[in-house]
This record gives sequence, C-alpha cells and structure tokens, in this order.
Amino acid sequence: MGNTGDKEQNKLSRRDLIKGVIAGGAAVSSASYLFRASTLLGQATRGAGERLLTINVNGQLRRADVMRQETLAWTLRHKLGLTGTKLGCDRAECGSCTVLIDDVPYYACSVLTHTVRERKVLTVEGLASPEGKLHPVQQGVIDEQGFQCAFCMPGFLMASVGFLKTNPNPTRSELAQGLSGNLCRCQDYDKILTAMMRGAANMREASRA
Amino acid sequence: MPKDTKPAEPAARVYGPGHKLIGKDYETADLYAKVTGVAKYAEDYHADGMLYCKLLLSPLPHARVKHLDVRQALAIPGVKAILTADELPPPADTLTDNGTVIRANPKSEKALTMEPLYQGEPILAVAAVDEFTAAEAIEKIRIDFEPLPFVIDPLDTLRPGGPNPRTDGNIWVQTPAPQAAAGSRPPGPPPPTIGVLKWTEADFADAKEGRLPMGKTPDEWSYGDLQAGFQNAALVLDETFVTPDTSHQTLETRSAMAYWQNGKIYVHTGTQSTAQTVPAIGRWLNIDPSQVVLISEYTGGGFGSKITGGVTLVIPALLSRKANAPVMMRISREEETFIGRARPSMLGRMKAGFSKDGRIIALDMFVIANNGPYDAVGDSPSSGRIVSLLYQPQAMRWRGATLLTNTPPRSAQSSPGGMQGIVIMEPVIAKAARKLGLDQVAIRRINCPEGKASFGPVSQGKRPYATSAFLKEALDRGAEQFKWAERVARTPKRIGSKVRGVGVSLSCYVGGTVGFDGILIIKPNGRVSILSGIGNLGTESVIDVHRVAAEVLGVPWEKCDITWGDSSKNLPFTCVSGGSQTTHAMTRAAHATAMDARRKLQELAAKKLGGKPENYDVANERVFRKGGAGMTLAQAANYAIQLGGIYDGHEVSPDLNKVTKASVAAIAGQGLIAAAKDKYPRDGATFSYVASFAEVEVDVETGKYYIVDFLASADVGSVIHPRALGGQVLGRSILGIGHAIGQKWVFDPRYGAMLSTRFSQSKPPTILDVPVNMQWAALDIPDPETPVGARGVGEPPVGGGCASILNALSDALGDEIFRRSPVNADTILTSLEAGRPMQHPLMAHI
Amino acid sequence: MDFLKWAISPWGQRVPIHIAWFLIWVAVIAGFLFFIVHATYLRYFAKPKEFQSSGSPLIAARIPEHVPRHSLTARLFHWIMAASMFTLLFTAFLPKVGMPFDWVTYHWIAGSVLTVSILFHIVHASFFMDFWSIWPDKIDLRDAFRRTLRFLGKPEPPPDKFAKYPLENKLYHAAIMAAGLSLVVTGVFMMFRVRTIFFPRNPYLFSDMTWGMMYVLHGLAGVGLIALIMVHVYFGLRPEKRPITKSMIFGWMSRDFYLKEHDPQRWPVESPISSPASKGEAPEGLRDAG
Amino acid sequence: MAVIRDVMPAFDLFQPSSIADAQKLLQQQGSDGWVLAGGMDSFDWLKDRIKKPKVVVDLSGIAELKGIRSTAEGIEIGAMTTLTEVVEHPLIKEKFKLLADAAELVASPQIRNQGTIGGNVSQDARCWYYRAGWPCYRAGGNICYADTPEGRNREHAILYADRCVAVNPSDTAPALIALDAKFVIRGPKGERAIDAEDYFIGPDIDITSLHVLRPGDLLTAIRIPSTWAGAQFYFEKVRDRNVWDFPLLNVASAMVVSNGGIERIRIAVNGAAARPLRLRVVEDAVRGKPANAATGESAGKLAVQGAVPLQFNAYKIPLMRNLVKRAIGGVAEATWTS
Repeated sequence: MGNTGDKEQNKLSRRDLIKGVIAGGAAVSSASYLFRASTLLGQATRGAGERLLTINVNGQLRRADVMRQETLAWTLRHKLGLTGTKLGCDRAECGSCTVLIDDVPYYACSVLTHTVRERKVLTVEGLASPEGKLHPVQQGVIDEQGFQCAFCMPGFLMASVGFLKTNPNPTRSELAQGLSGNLCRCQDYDKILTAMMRGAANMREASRA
Repeated sequence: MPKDTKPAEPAARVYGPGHKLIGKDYETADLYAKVTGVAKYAEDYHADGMLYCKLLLSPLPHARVKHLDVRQALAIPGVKAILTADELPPPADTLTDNGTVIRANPKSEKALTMEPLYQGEPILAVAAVDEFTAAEAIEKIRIDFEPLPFVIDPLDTLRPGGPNPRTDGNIWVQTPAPQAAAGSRPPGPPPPTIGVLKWTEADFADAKEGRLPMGKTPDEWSYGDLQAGFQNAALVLDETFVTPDTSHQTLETRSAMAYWQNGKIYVHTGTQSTAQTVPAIGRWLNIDPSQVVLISEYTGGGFGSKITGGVTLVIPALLSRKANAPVMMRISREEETFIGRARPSMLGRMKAGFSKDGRIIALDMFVIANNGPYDAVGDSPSSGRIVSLLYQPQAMRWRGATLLTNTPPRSAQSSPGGMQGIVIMEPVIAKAARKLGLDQVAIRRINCPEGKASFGPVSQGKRPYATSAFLKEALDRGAEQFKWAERVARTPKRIGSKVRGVGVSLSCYVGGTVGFDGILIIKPNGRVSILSGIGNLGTESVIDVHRVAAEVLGVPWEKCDITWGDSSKNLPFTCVSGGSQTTHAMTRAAHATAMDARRKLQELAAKKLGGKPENYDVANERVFRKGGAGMTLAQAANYAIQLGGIYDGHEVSPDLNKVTKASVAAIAGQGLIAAAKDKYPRDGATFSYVASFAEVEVDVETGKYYIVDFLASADVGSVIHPRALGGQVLGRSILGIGHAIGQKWVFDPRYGAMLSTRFSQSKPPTILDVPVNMQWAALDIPDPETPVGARGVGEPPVGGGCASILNALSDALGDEIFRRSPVNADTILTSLEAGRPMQHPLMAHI
Repeated sequence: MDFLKWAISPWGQRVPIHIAWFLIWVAVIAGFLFFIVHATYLRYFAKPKEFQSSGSPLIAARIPEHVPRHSLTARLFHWIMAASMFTLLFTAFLPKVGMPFDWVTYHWIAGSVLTVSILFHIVHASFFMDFWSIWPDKIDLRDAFRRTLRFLGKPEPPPDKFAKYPLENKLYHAAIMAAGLSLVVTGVFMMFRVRTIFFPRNPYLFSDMTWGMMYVLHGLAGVGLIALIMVHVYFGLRPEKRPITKSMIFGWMSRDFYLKEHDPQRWPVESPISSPASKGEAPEGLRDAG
Repeated sequence: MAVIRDVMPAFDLFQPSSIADAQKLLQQQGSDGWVLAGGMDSFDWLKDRIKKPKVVVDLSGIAELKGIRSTAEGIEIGAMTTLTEVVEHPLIKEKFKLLADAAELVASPQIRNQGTIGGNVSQDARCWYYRAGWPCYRAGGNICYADTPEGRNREHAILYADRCVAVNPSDTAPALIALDAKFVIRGPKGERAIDAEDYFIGPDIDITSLHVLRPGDLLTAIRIPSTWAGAQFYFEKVRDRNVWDFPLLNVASAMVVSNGGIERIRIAVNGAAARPLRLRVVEDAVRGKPANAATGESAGKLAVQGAVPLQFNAYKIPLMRNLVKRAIGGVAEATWTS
C-alpha cells in the first residue's frame, strides 16, 4: 500500500477496517460484563445509564458502544476506525492525539468520550474537503515537505488549525507558542514551523479568494 | 525569553547544478497519506477477531522469578492465552552470505525472561479480548521474586567487591575464533561470554577529586608518541565529562500486530529496514525468513532503536499462534521507556596536550559506557575513532570499557559513540582556546580533518582514512553565515543578570556503506516501478535515493512509482537505515540499477534497431540513436519481455544477494527488469561532517538559559533533497541539543528503579526549547568516492548540536560550572553560588 | 475485613504499612464495654471480698498510720509516663480520627520522654526497688485459681490478702509493659525515619517488610494502649480503688486500707520507729517501700 | 499480585448538571467517589491504576461552576473555568494580570484548554516517587523515598518539609494568594469561603492531601477582591523546559507603591514547600521601604531563612532568594542589538 498511485486503495482499506472494527466492538461489549455494571441504577443523574453514544465526528453522526472509562482517542481509533489520531504517550505529554472539540484543541487521550456527546469533534481525517481538497494547513505541509516520520503530524495539524482560528496571522514565535503542546521526536521543529507558517499563509490566501 | 527578531529563511538555495531531480525539492510519495491521516503505522491495523496483549514487567532491577501462578488470570472470561519465557523458541544461528555461521548467543536478550536484568523487563504476556481484560488478568497473577544483586552505576560494579549486574559478571568477553580445520570454511566466532572486570582501591583513589578513575580496560589502541606529545605540549588539560543516558523516545512505540496465515507469520511493526527485519524475525522465531511477511509502510521514528524492529515483536507472533487469532501488542509510553532502547551514558576523561597555536599533539582518551544488561553497544570504540578523525591528534591513545548494568538495554542512537566522544572532547578544546588565547573557530580550524584524513589505529599496516572531508569549508561558511566574528566581538557580554555566550563545535559521523542492491522495472506502460527495501522512518531516504535512478534514466519523476514497506512485494537487499548509511549506500545501488537499466535499454535498442549499444542514448523516456531512430521505454519493456533472459529478470547477475535474486525471480516477466549490486570502488571510509554554532543567553539569577541562535553547516556531499536534508541537519542537531539542555534518566539507587518514565521527567526538547529560526547550510561538494557524490546526514549533526550549546554556556559562564550534561538551572545556580563546579560529575542519574 | 493496611512495595511485594485505623475505635469500644461489664458486675453480682485472715494485731500495731507505698521518684515516674503517654496517644490518634494538626514533633518528643523515663524505671526498679513485687508469684496464681473456683461456687478456701500489688495490678503492669516496650522499641527505630535531634535519618535501616511489621506492631501496641489506659483510668476513678489512686499522688495509703487488702507478711511494712534506718537522704516514709 | 499500568480501570461515570446533584453523589460515594474536573491530574492516577474509584463524578456539565463574573467586591471565577478562559478574559487581563500571567505559563496550550482553575489549585503533588505508586507517606505509607540519603530530590522542598518533601506544583496558587483570593467551598455543612492561603496545607497537618477539601467537599469558585486590582504585579516561573513543565519554583507578588515606598504588598512562592508559601515576614519587612534592588536583596535573604536543602535541591535556595528579590526590586531588561 505504500505505492504512489494508491490513494484509492487506502480508502478501500479503510472501509474494510471499519467493518473489522464493528466486529471488534462487539467483542468489547461482550467482555464488558466483567466490569461493574452500574451499581447505582435508578440514579436520576445524566450519564449513568446508556453506553451507546452518538458522537458528531468530522461532521457525521457516528454511533458507538463506549465504555465509561474510554477516552476519545480510543473511541476514534478503535471504535470508529479513525486511526489518524495517534497515541504517542496517552498521558497528555506528546500531543499526537490532538483533535478539535468545538474548534478548540484537546488531547483526545485525556478526554472521556462520554463527555463529548453534544460537541463537535474534528480529526485529521476531517480536515480535507469531502472531495479530497486538502485543508490549507495540510497543503502547507505538502508545500514545505514538513515533518519527518509524521507520527506527530495529525496532532500538529489539529493544534495548528485550532490556533489559527484564534490568530490567523501569527508571527513565527506566536505560532510556536500555539504548537508548543505538541512534541516531535524527529525534532523537525524548524521545518514544521515553516510548513505551518506556510499553512497559515495558505489559509489567509484562501479566505481572501 | 529573548525576543526573536531575526528575519526568516535565507534566500532559496540552489543545489545539484546540472541536475533535474538531484538537489531539487519535490513532494515525496508518502506525504499525502501522512498529511491526511490515512498513513498506517503498526498500531493502526485491525483484524477481525484481533486480541490485545499486555505485558507483566519486572518491578525489580535484577531478580529471579521464584513462584508464578497464573490460574486466577486464566480463569477470567476473555483471557485467551498467556505466554511465558519457556515458550520462546531458542534463537537461531545466523548464516551470513559468505556461509559463515554466527552462533546465537544464549545470553542475549529475549522477548521474555524469568531472570529479569532490569526494572521493566517483560516477564510474561497475556492475550485477551481487550486490554481491560488483559490488565485485570495481569493484576490477578501471583508472582514472587528472589531479589539478586544489582548495579545501576557502572562505577559501582568496577569497585573491588562491587555487585555484578549479571550472576556471571559485568562485561562481555570475546574469545577468539577457533582455527579453521584444513579445507573447511572458517567457523564464525563463538558468541561472546560474560566476564568480570574489577578495579583496585588505588584505581579509585583518583575518583575522589571528581575525576574519572582509570583502571584497566579490555580495549585499547594507540598511535604516535603520546609521551613526547605531552612533553612538548604548551598546555596539558585533564578533564572529566559525563554524558547522559537518553531514551530514543520515538513517538511511535514499538507496538506490533501479528497473525499467521497459510503457514506464514504476518507482522506489522515499525522498523528501520523493511528488507533486513525479515531475517531478524526469522531468527527470533527460529523459522525460515521465507515464512515471514513484514508490513511496515510507516514507522514513527527510529533513531537507532528500531534497526530491525524490536525483539518483543515475537510476543504477539507467538501469542497469535497460541490463541489462534491475530494479536495486537500496543506498547505504552512507559513500557517503551523500559524496552525501547537508549543511548548509553559515557563517562569520559581526556588528557590533551596542545601546542601554542592550539594543535592537539597528544590525546589520551579514556571512556566507560553504561551498556545495560544485554548485547554490547559499540559506542565506546566508536567514540575513539570519531574523536581521532574529527580532531586529528598527532598522537593518541584510546582506552575503553563497556560495562553491564541493570538498566534498560541500550542500542545505537543517532551518532552512537560519536556524539559522546565529541561532547567529552569539545569542552576541553573550548577551555584550551581560552587558556591559549585563541579564537574558538581558529583552534578548531587548525585541528580539522581535511581530504583523505586518517583516523583510528594502524590496521593491516596503515591507518584507515576517510573518502573526503571538507569540514574546513563548512566551518568557514558557517562562521560567515553565523557572523561569528561579529558575535564574539560584541560587548557587553552581560546586561543586568543576563549573559550571552557563543559556542562552536565540530562534528562528524560515518556517512555511508557500500554493496547493496536495487531493483527497478520498466513496465510495458512506460512507467518505472522502483522497489525499495528501505524503512520509511521519516528521513525520506526511502524515496529520495531513487531520484538518482530517475535522473540517470532521464525519466520524469511523475512516471516513477515507488513500492516500499511490505516484504511480500519483492524488495531488494537493502542496508538498514542506521549509521547514516542509506543515502550513500542506496544512491549507489540506485545508480548501479539505473545504469543496468540503461545498459539493457541500449542493448535492446541495438538488437531491435541495429547498431552498437553505446551509440544509443537514454533520455526523455526513450532510448534512441543520436539524431536517429529509437524506441520508447514502453516499447523497450515489451521487447524485454519478448526477449526474456536477462532483460525481463529470468536471468540475474550472480553478484546479487539471495534476497534480491528471490525478489527478481518473483517479478520476472513484468517488464524490463534492472537489478544490480553496488560494486563501485571506494577509496576510504565514508564520513559526513558538520560545524555547529550556537548562541545562548543565561540568566545568572535563575540559572535558566535560552538558545538564541543556532546554525549547522554541513559537509554531506551532494545534496539530494534539500528540504529533507535541512530537516535532518536541524532535527538531528536538536536531538543533540536535547542532551545539553535536559534529556536524562533518573534512577532511584536503592531500588534500581527508573523515576523518569514520563516525558515531563525525561524532558525531550519542545518547540520552545529551540530558536524559532534555526539555520542550516550544506556545501553541496560531491564526495569523490561515490558516483552521485552524496553522503549520509542523520548522525553527523548530533554531537555538534550538543557540544555547541555546552561551549556557548562555558563561554558565558566560564569553565568551572558544569562537568556533565544536561546542564540545567540547578547545576548553573549551585555552581555560580559556590564559585566552583558543585555537581559531582560521576554521580549517575540525578 | 483487613486488620492491616497493605501496600505494594517498589519491588512489587505486598507489605503491611500500618494497622487499619478502625482498630482505634475497636479499642475505644472495648474499653467502654469493659467499664460497663465491670461496673455492672460489681454493682449487681459481685460478692464482698473475702480474704484469709492474715497477720496479728501485733503486726497491725507496728503498721504506721500512713503506709508508704510509692516513693516520690516512683510517683514522678508514673506521672511523667502518664503525661507522655496521653500526649502520645492524642498526637497519634486524633489526626487519624479527623482532627488533623501538626503532631509529629510532639509525638517524638513525648516518645523520647517516655523512653527515657521507662529506661530510668527499669534501672530504678531493678536495682532500687523490690523488683519482684510487681510480678505474680505462686500465691497469686494459687489465689487466682481459688477465686475463680469460689466464683463458680466451689468450696475453696478464701485467697490470701494481696502483697504490695494485687494480681490485677500485676497483670496490668505486665500488659502495659509489653505494649509500652513494643512502642518504645519500635518508636525509637521509627525515629530514624523523621528528623529528630538524636541520629541521622536513615529510612533504609531495615527492609520494606521489617519496617512494615514494625509500624504494625507500633500501631497494635498503640491501640492496645488506648484500651489499657481507659481501663486504668476507670479503676483509678472507681471509689473502692481511690486509696490506691491517692497513694499514687501522695505516696501513702491508710493503715486501714492496708490491713484490709494487703497481707503484711507478703508486703511487710514496718513502723518507721522500729525499722532499721537506711542510708539515703529521703525522708523515711517516702523511702522506697520494701 | 502483579502491577500493570496504562489501562484505565472500569468505573461508573456520573455527569451531574448541578452542584447540588454533584454533592449528593459525592456524599453518597464517600471515599469511593472521584471528582473529575479537567482531568489532567486525575487521568494519570486512573490510567496507572493506582487509584481505582468506583464512581467518577464529572463536573464538566455543571454550568454554575463555569465562567468569570464581575461582582460588587471584585470578580468570581467558577472553579471549572478553564485556564485558557482565565488567560484570555479581559477583566482578568485588565485588573488581575498576575493571574493571567501565571495561568498562561501552566503546562501546554491543550492542557490550558482543558485544565481548570479549580483543578490547577487542587492538583496533587508531582513527586515522582509518589506518582510511581510507591507507598510513601503521601500515599498513606510510612516512608518518604525522596528524603533518603540517595533519594532523587532535585524538585523537592526546601521549606516546611515534615517527613514528606513533595512540593505543590500549582502556578496559579501563589498568584491567587498574592491577590488575596477567597476559595469558596461547598461541603456537607454548607458553603464557606476561606482565604487562599488557608486552602493549602502542609504534611505536618495532613500528609496525604495538599488542600483542605474532604470527601464531599467541592471547590466551587474563587473570588478575587478588588483590593489589588491594577497593582504592580510580578510573576516568574522557572522550569526546565520552556513549556509543558512544572515549576522548579515560581513567585507571585502584588505591590502598591506610593511616594517611592511600598505601601502594600502580598507575595507568595510555590515549588518550595508542600503548600504555596505566603511570605509574611518579607511583606512586613519591606512595607514602607522603597521598591528597589536593595530592598529586594534583603527581602530575598529574608525569604530563604530557615531553608533546609536536601541532597540535590540546594539550588532552590538562591533561586528563591533571587526570585523574591526580583519580585520586589524588579529585573533589568536585557536586549542586545544583534
């Protein structure tokens, strides 16, 4: 699948993957009897009951069976097949799992899925237009060959897109501040910053057009 | 924090004059998938019925499992299998290409163990329907340990009567290979065994002054007259310096997913070499490599820690067989800290004699590397060779030992040994320059290697030498671009509590190997399909090197398709992407392959259209006679299939590696197939060089400092892909900078337990720890000993990144502040307060 | 129910770290239950004490009006010990039952005072007092047996009168000694874990398991002490024991009480007039008895 | 029983929408309940399986705990207000910039987007022994591993250590003390407001908690009086990395200077002890004196009196001295022209 002309194939494999995930989800739910079912049934408080959630991800309403202790990163990756969101540390220490919730960057590893029920989640998969046109910040990466191994890239992209919503015309220093919650271990910070600055310029250009 | 008002990037650089592709920026084939999030790393795969596995790690640094009871764990519904060390297959011997058997070492690391040799070593693994169940199961396992003596600090095991990290000793001993029986092939060397190295109390007496004690070492070499050198020296310095242990901390951990299908094991994991991880997996599982399929399209960083994946990947493979289902082993960040490899800390002592003008006339180098419990890393010997090349001492002795300890296993990390050697040496040179009243650039210029510079001891009658070195040019160019002279002359150095300092460092490392293969297919549709066995770990060499083939063939890049990342896709024998070999080794292989294609095209054209092959030229997707008839590549491909034999891969050159031969056999008939081994001559060993410059601003009231500016000026031969190169030059510089500004391991000595298991504790640099505008430059002078002129770049900037910061700090604060790295507020402030270095350099893991 | 609090040591070993704090309440409740049971027994069921007659009026005549019982030194020791023990108990357990305050310094200082006073007491009692007077002797055991049988209605001769200390006192002393010594010994070692003026800290003096057992022993002895002291105070306040309580304050008991409860042969007290003068500066009546 | 980390254990999750509901739940659950604010501290405990509450009560759905309101006395910040909101709020920027400065230096942007002011002041100690799940005093055990002859205690306390040598890691806490904030606590017995400095306790009082909250208590709001609005503020945090790091030490001060003399001042440091320290001795000593380097110098020396270094944290003494000095005497801006 590491072929140049292979974008179509990637899409196909994602569909396959989602099929697999639904089966996997069933396995998870069947195993859940191991854990304490709600011992406080009858509580009037919201959230004590249902596990089947509808979440708004990338503009789509997605249903998933979500354990109470499940993080958004886990749900996205293992229940919804959105593996673009990476887990680098699972401890809010690397930023690879950054997603936008109501346009604000969060570490998806440190958000319980049950708490985003009525909010809009945007992941790296939702950045490009449905027709496949890249988001200007994504285009900035292409333009500048930003990033090396790119495991951190989805997180950086989301942090950047989130930050640029509040400051569309940042200096390099300001943007670096905005991206300072994301770690790159290839330490390609200089090129990343260049790519993200380019992305910001692309965005301004796009909004002018 | 200093405000950065410097303008952005310098004017666009032009590289690769006369080339269409080489030296030009382009969009790599993997970038779209990466940027859209569809690029799949090992952990992103999912298979129907997939189980998850979790590891039970040793809480002790050295112990024996006394009692193990897994019944309660197995009784939990959803727990499918438990794998323990006794179920691991014995590791297989290796048969090298020339038929030598390298025997597997029974004392080497295995995926699981009942005698853990470091805290965090995996003992067993549980596969269950999900991670929650697996975790519950592990908590139900009863396990008792018998604690055994342990060692965290290598000096402790050297003390008379000190504890040994392994029951049989503290050091690897290589016994010589037995003589070959007459007429038979030479047997491989026996596996190294473990011996004991202890020093005397007298050896340690010296340590009381904060200097590294120097007892006997197993390894030693020298050249020149050391004694005479010291006698003639105008200045002799004797300095101790200690570098930190640092985890590789690839952002992607060594997660792996595996399943069996039709008798083959399919493994998804990150690796630094698609081609060479296959035989490694075969060895670990004791099966034939032909039964192994490795899928590794994207690897989230390697830096030396995933050279052929990680041995732990056998866990999901074996659990998968046991439970008869695919198994995903997600490695957590904490687990990665334990099993994910690290650079060994090095304790070094340098006695250096300088002439009045700063030339190093004698150098006595002594190093101890903290190896962890398993296979020896080569950092210690490598440090000696790199220092001898980089500073060209007229006489030199190197002594070194690699001590075993009960700390996580080490492996090569970008510039293994080179980084430590440079970081131990550079402060000595900086101090000498101050003592001798010399400029820091000037003293480095006078010691700089040039041309076919020699290094290391005499071997087979003469000292080995480099293919080329243009470090002087890189230093000069860097000094100019960094405005070195201006910065040095600037006054005042101190305003209020802020002091500025500038530092420069030389740096180099191995820049390439030779002798690997390439395969490309000119398809009947006229497209060129290139097969790449290189790991895709982010440097882009997986794709970049093939620009050379397209350039040679005159094929537009858009017509080339690169296949990588799946060992079932008939990849050639390729180097591992470690030690900065890939760009050099694989541009040579790509060049050889393209030349093979070119020759075949010429022959095909001559056969079809008449004339001599050499009358034909290849360009613009055609092979043609000058000003006359020709055929398109598509036509040539069809003709190749028609002719068969050597043209479509049914016959291959005997030079090729067996892996390549097997791949060619599998694709024979698909078009014009070119497959060649790099047999280009090379006179010398390949190295790349960097001159690094840094300016820091220190607040002497808080001990806090900022890096104001940084520049790395590189001599890496011809530039292939400027943006990727820039990313590597600065990226690896920052890796080195991390060693100066904060990365470390901290252990509790009482329990031998690592305390710095989180990023907030081990402190990898963030984007705000480096200047927002870093600069790099590359000379783009071709190396004369390789057809494309390109050398590797990954490792060379690392040592300079670290040492330039340290030198800038000592320029700002004086020589008597620190004797170890990283250097932080605590070191600076306590030393400034006391007026002398307060941190004991030899105390490990603070 | 776990009577101990367990933890996982850094090496994954299950080690006890201290007692479960609910045992504090167990001890307090046990103490109160004892009051109730004992008071009820005395009020409704107990028969008057009966002793074998002992001594002759001749002896009685030689008994001083104020029978010296506790020397000033002994009393000082008792009250210092009492003060330090109360301090120790309150500083130990109040924070555990929801009244947090800065207790450690008071606790180790009180503990040091207690340790020193107990050391003094051991030396003093061994060499300057009748060491054996506090230990049950054969007669005590025989009488305990007799009393039990008589209580059960068996025809047994009545027990002798007491020596200096009734058996209950002796047993109490033994119990408090066991608890106190456990506390003192473990407490002294525990001082290695905090900053005191005595020795350099060394929290790694023992293994995790040994330290754990030490904390458990300290805790068990501590809660044991709660019950013991409650019982002690209870007896000290009981009307029929007041003469004994008073003797701990003033140093003497009345001749009547002496003759009623104590056997002059087992606890010979001679009139100061007829007794041989002993060396020492202390007034005769306050000389260490026996 | 073997130990495993990095898998969150199962719990029941409750998301009350009012303080009253939350309190009812927490009182029902007692020590089985766990309060989840932003979660940036909680998830570490849960993922490490060191804490295994039966019930987690997520406060993020309680609107009355969020937001910044102007009141007659000053402002009131709901405990669940995120640090980003604190940093960006115009009223805070204008009047209490000290708090905005402190909040802006907390961790990373994403953490500030999620972490709350209530969580930041109530977070637990970051001592790596304690966080590793070792049974130390703070975890209910009977030893401090950091304060042992070879314990690694570079980040630990220099003042008021009592067996435990952990420090309070909050950046906003000293700022709130300097601003004379009041912490509003809703407990089983009703609501009470206490002085910011009384919210924090040292190991001498309670070795297992950094603050006064008990099961069933909720920190609902922080009130900042107008007393110090627009005063001369100073906040400085020294940390190893330039972002995403806890303070080695920080200092916060609010000062009113008139006629060249310090008329009023409040100053606090954190990272030096298990609770943020209000430096009353320094305040008393400098009142009436000119706010200059000399006063700063003597204030710094006064501040560190009685400090006891451990093996690896002696640097904190000059660091604290210098930070206090700067807070009072100011710091010279250094700019080089090239």
